[in-house]
Amino acid sequence: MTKLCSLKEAIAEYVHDGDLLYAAGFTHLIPFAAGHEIIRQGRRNLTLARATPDLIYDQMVAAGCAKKLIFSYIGNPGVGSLRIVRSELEAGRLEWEEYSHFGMISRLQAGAAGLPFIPMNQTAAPDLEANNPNIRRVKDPYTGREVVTVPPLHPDVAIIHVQRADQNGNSQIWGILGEQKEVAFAAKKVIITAEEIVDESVIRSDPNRTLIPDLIVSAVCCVPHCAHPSYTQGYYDRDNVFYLNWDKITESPEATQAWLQEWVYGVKDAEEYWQKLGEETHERLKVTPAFASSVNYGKY
Amino acid sequence: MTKLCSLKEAIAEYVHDGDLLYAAGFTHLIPFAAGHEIIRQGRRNLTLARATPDLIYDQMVAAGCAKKLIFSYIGNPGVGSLRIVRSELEAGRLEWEEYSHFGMISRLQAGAAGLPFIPMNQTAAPDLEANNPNIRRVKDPYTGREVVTVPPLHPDVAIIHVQRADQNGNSQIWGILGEQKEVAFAAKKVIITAEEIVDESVIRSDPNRTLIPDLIVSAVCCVPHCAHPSYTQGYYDRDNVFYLNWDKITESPEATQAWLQEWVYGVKDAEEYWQKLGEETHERLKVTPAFASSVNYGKY
Amino acid sequence: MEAITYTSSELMCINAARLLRDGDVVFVGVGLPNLACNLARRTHAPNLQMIYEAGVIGARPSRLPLSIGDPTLVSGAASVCGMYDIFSLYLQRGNVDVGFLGGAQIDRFGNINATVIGDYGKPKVRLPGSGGSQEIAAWANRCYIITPHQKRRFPEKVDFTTSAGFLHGRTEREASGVRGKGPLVVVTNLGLMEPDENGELILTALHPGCTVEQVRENTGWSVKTAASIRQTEPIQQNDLQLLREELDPQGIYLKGGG
Amino acid sequence: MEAITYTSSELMCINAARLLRDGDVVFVGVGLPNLACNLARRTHAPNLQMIYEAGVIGARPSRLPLSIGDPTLVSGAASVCGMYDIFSLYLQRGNVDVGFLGGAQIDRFGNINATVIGDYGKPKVRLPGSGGSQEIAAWANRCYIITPHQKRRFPEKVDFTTSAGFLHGRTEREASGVRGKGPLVVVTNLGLMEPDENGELILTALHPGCTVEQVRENTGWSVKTAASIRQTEPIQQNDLQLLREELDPQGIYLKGGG
Repeated sequence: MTKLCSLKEAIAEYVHDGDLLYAAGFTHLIPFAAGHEIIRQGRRNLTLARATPDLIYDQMVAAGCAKKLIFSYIGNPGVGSLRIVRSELEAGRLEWEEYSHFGMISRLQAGAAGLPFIPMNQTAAPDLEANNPNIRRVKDPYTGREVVTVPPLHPDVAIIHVQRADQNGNSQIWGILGEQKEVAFAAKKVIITAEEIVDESVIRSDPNRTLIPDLIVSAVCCVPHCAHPSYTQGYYDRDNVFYLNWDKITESPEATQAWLQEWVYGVKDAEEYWQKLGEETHERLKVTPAFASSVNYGKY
Repeated sequence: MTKLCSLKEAIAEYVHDGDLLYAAGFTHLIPFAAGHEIIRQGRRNLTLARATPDLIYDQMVAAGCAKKLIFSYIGNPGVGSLRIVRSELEAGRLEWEEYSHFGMISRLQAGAAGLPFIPMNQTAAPDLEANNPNIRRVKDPYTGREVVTVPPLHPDVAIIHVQRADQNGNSQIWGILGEQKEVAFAAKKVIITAEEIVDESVIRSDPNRTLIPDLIVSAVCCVPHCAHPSYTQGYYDRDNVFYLNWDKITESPEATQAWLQEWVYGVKDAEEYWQKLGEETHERLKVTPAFASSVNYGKY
Repeated sequence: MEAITYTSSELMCINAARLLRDGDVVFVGVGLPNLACNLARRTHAPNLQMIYEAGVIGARPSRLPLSIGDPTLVSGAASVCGMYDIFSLYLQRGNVDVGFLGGAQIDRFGNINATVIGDYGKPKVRLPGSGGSQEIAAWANRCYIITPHQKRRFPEKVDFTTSAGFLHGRTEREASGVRGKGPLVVVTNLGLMEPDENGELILTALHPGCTVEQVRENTGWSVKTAASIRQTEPIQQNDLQLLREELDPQGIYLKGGG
Repeated sequence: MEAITYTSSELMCINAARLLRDGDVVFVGVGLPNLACNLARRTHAPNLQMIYEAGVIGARPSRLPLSIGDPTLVSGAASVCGMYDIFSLYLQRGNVDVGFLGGAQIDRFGNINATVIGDYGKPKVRLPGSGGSQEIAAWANRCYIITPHQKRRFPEKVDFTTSAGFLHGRTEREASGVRGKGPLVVVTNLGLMEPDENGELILTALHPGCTVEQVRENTGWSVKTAASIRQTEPIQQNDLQLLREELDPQGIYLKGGG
């Protein structure tokens, strides 16, 4: 049963105002094109969850899509602070819920595993726990010592970018895996954006590489270059220049809105956005191929 | 730092009388050659842990290596019962500790994750919990409902067979993964047996395929066909004929001991054992190659 | 036309296959359940998703697997994951529609014993144990049991509850809060038993030529019968052909009276 | 011979590299820690194992990663796993020897604030937050901090404890039962500070040309000094060469006064 549809259709059908959204990807495979489509479709009051909000949520917050942020590190990775998110938080205009990376990922692991909570060992750092009622304690029934707990996170919808998927949604990822698997299984609905849609025989020739199975996928969209300015291992490089530029752009609200006008509202889809980046950028982000050694599964 | 050594050396150095041993592998990649070497070296009073003891532990119990068994399913997979283990248990000559598969694997997951326990949802089946004091309960701090818990399992030594490893112990596995990763991280010492020792460039060309990193590995042994009569995906098939024969052999203690004499004590190592199996068996277990589709990581 | 003949195993296998719906995610065991699933996938349920406790998802076995960890389950599968993931991300999370169960004893309320006959500490007969069944019985949305109809297999009460049916009654299972609906059908060589409103297994259907008396004689409790007992659909030649010629050509699982 | 000149960043980076032992498993951050680790691996610690919170083990970056999730960390790495695994199987399990930490504030007992300046609910300055540091500070066997020596960075008490140092004293950390030994060295542009028996950071070494007065002026509490203050080894030309020509040719992290 094919689940192929356009990203526009997938967002229209599965992302609603007020939803808890998790656009997955730790630095790698961040589905920027999906964030831009959500901005174009004018979604509001979203709760945006990501370990690292990154530029994708800075842009969605700037566009007024967000009511609340759930995160564990708000920065422009390797550059500095996320100016929009930071100023909205400091101004008290954006609600937030905060964890350490491990606390955030443990919430996803609990959600994916169908557990009511996950224990974590103590860290002796008291302040986050004191400020977040979701972080609790339970006594280990074997040693009697207390462990810290977090509850499951079940996003209404997860958006996950992958290198390749078949039309049913069996998806393969390589390179940094971040929290992709946990988010997919924790979420109520999963939208897959893929660099390539391949025949199922490609996927089934290497089942150990399949991180996300079709049975939890709602929609599959073919979106080449979906991750720019983030990257897709083996397909194109991270656009560090853009990450540095964003820091300048967001120094002024006007420049930020102008950027959104030109690069999000001003283009119709990911393809037009990519073409607009131009030859020189395409060249700069090109990757020299380096292939994995062969693996023999055998015919049985 | 190479950790290459012979299987004989690895067993002599890392497996001691009284140890809690976990020879990993769910049907796939069961390190029979290591079990045979342990028998040849006459280890005693071992606590043998495996979700599925399989023939490897039936043989080790028959050889008098074991004091206790920790398991979740004792059968000859697809054939019937494990006659030796079963009769020893019925005769009260072998201690045991029992879980469901999920309980057993959860103990390994807790051990691997460095947690004092792992919660599981209730199953409403009361009897195993009533008979195993390691299975306890704790109240979920969010809903107030009870969840079932198991403590971590930390084997003194884990033996893990893999398709390929580099000399430092970075190991890659494909096909059924069973509990390999969890056992490796849960154990205090890890012995890797590999079908092939490859240059690290082979491993590093596909880091997502590496299930076990060198930093938790104590010894690396090159042992082709280590898994027979179990199998190694892509290298040789499962010897179902032997699994059926074992059911006959173990009908009599004499035949069982005779088999041990001929096939374990009577051979010096895995290579001699494999040669003794003969051409016809080698032919029967041959596998037609079927390769995974290529994956591009890119040069960065 | 001459009468179609078949073994009890073939009869149970085909009737089990009929319980599967297209698109079902099935936690498959070896033996008859594996055959039933493959038969369903080749006939009325082409989108059936077969997953195995070994950590295989969307398997398409090209040969009959002797063991539940056969390499043929992996070659051509959609995905492979570790055992912790298959039991947590799939089963515990609620992604499994159907589980197949079996055991040495199934009692009046569908509770299953696969652990011991006699006392647990000093077993008369030591059975294999739970494996995956304790969790499958609790968390799969629907469970089916395939077993020959014999008195010793259907005692009033199991010696050991390896997997929960309806415990002492439906309300008790419901109170436990487990997500699955429990054993919905027991397929035997005589007919089908299903839980009534109290969770007690009652005779609801007979296979062609089988009688209520046969069922009574071979059940360890005074089995109730449904107000109207259905007759199962006659066995079709094409199903037998698929089983015999493609799925179990050597008759490893189908020859036996099961 | 002419005097060797270097930036404070180069000075801190080289001194941080000296803290690493061959074979150490290091949880690496971007920036100076990444440079320090790569410098150590190219010099006295060829078997240094660099692992990254993104889930990369045994990375061998061939270029300077701007972000902690750069693709160059993956290409040629020994292994890649998910974030839940890197924090549980590696860090929580006790497989990490060294963690590098940084923050806007480090206090007298080595506690770190990377979360907020002012009140948490109404922050004057909202900082990035913990990321991986809360767990690294607790569970890595040894922790090192690299930071320029400035009064505002070294307050008597942090506004918010993002990561535990020695809390209000060594006994309090030990009582908490966390496995790691806590921050063992703070590397600044003036020298090194190390915890005394009470877990209070005291001046134990000065870089060539730096004085106790400079340290006093730039520390937010009346900093104690060790009985005998060591002088750090002079910077070697070959280390500078490696840093400038191979590890950070554009001087992205090294040009700055840090």
